[in-house]
Amino acid sequence: MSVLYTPKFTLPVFEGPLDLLLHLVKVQEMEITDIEISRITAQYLEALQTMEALQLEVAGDFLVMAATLLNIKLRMILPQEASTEEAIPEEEIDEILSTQDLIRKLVEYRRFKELSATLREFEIQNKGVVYRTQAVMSVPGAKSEIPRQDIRILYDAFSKVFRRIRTQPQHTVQKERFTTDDKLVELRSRIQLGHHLNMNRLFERCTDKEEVITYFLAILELAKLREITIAQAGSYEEIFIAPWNDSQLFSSVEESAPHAVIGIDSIQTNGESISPQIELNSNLADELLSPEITGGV
Amino acid sequence: MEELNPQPEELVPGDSPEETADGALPQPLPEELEPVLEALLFTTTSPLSLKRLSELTGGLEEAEILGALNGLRTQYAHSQRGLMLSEVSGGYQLATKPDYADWILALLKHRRKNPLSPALIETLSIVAYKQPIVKAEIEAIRGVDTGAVLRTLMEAGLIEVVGTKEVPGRPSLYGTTEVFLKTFGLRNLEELPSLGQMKELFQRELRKPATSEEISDTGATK
Amino acid sequence: MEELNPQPEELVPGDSPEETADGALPQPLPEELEPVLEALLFTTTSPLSLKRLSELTGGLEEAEILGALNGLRTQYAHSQRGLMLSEVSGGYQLATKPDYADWILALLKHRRKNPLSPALIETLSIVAYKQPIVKAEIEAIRGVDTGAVLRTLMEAGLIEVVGTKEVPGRPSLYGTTEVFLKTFGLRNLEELPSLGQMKELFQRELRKPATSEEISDTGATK
Repeated sequence: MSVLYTPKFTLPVFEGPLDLLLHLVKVQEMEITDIEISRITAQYLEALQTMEALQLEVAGDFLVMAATLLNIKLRMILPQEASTEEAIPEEEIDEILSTQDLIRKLVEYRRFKELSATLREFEIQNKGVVYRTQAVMSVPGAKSEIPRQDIRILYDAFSKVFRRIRTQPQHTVQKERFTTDDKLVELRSRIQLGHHLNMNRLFERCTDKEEVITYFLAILELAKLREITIAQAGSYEEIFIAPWNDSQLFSSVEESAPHAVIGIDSIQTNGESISPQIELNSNLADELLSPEITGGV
Repeated sequence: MEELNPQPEELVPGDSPEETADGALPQPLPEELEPVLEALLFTTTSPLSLKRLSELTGGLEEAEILGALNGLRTQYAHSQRGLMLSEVSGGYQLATKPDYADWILALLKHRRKNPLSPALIETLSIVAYKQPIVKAEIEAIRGVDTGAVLRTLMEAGLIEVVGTKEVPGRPSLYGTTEVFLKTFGLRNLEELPSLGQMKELFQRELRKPATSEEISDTGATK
Repeated sequence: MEELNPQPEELVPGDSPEETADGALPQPLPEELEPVLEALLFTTTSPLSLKRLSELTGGLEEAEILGALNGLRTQYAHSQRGLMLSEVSGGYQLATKPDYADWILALLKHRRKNPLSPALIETLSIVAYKQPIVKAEIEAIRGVDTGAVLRTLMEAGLIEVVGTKEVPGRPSLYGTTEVFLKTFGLRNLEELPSLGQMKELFQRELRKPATSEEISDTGATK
């Protein structure tokens, strides 16, 4: 006879062996403080069999409890002297529950089941109670809930992203994506349309360092071919690319600050020596020319 | 989900002693006090204590604030209001009335709609009652492995690591959070049924043996 | 923060008595409509359109909802109220009255000093420098799923959808907003520190041993 009433869908789900034991105690109408170990053990084992028969997975914890119950039962049956503690190895004493330990555990566990039930009531009562978890952005008079931020935070973040892009190994695989020739054709057409290109903007739109370098090589190539001129008003100013001898660019740049004129004739690209006149601030050259590119200097 | 204002524990009301109002914050006029408090309790994402509300109103007397809060409570009691003044987690905050759960939960797609599972609520009650507590102690009480359950409770923000126990292995100590108090509508942990109340519950159970079966049914059926 | 994340595997399937089947949301009674709307407009993190409010009230007529919204507006007009019905970008939401901005700002000032987490800042910087940009591109750069972060940035008003990319799937293009500029004290996007200004960073890097390695890596790929 099963203590668990099939069919399956009414089978209580036990949270653990203690839960099952509590259930059995109640079903058997025992007092928790006066458990009949042999009866409860039999019921417990039967319950496990039922669970197995229903193909419910019986967790190890349930089996441990079964062993514990059998152990307690055994010690109760055995003559008193045989169950004295000398018979049990020291390290196992903690593991073996006495009837009293078991009762204590059951009482404690039942206490928390009761507290759970109270919490459950509270939970249901409060299920529709919602707190705002985000301040409204549209608080009139308080335009932004986010305090003023230092732009350097953003700049540092993007620098890190930029460095990470540069060092991502995938780019060695994708080295064919950008070619100097393509960039050269692109830049030439844009310059020929009479545009002044902002080099910084150009680089910012690049998806990675490789593209920056490709653009840079194309710019050097165009400079060498005397198709473009590059100018910057001073440190930290924008760098512009314009058609060769674009007077407008030069005058505007020269008005604001004298620019350095440096020759970069010793730079090697594509194995050729080039000696274009490039209008560059010397700091800028340091900035743009990585050791690899300036390797020959 | 990434949040703008994570870690409610950093926003525990009255917990920012170094941050007194810079400059003199004007005191609201008496007739302004209720609306100002309503606006503050609407905006905050974490309950505001009386002390904090006093700071935020240019140092008004707490008694005066309490009076205005009662005024607000009365306004909200009106049936045409969908909000209420909630006294929770050591402070005050506006919240929706429980009556409109159906519609609110339809809006909050990501919010958990079903009650916590028996395993979750059982573990939560142990943590609530015994905090700070380590995993092994919880498992000793429950008699089963509790790792996954603890992780779920952490993810739900209901419990958090509050320290480490100074024993070999330095296991984490768990405690309940502000979200826990809000979920169960508790002003503080003292509002949990005390041991005394628990005894009453036991006695009720002894008189009415069906009770605890009903309870396990709640968790188990459907 | 999300109060409770869904944890389906841990949860008992719907045993809440009032819960109706998905899609069959009950219509509030006429006298319930105002409080229900108030609770919804309180809870939402972004404005709710009339259409959405109709869906959320079991398909009530928009005219009926408009009537109730006017009722709410009248309630809020009362001087004892600190809230108002805000109509923004085609939807409704509760907001605090502008009259109480002083106190609200005092409250917000005391929030965490930097509510922008590293993930938010990083994503924001990518959007700022690479805009217009689609989610997939951001994720390619960051190497992680960025949906939640983008949503949070949108909710914070720092970014917005500025168009769609004409590729299969027509993904949204994101860009920064006025709020973004204000938050970072920029007059316009031209004021973002440019690559030219990254020079300092590069030079700082040159002094560190790890850097030359990074650079030669880069050189090798050319």
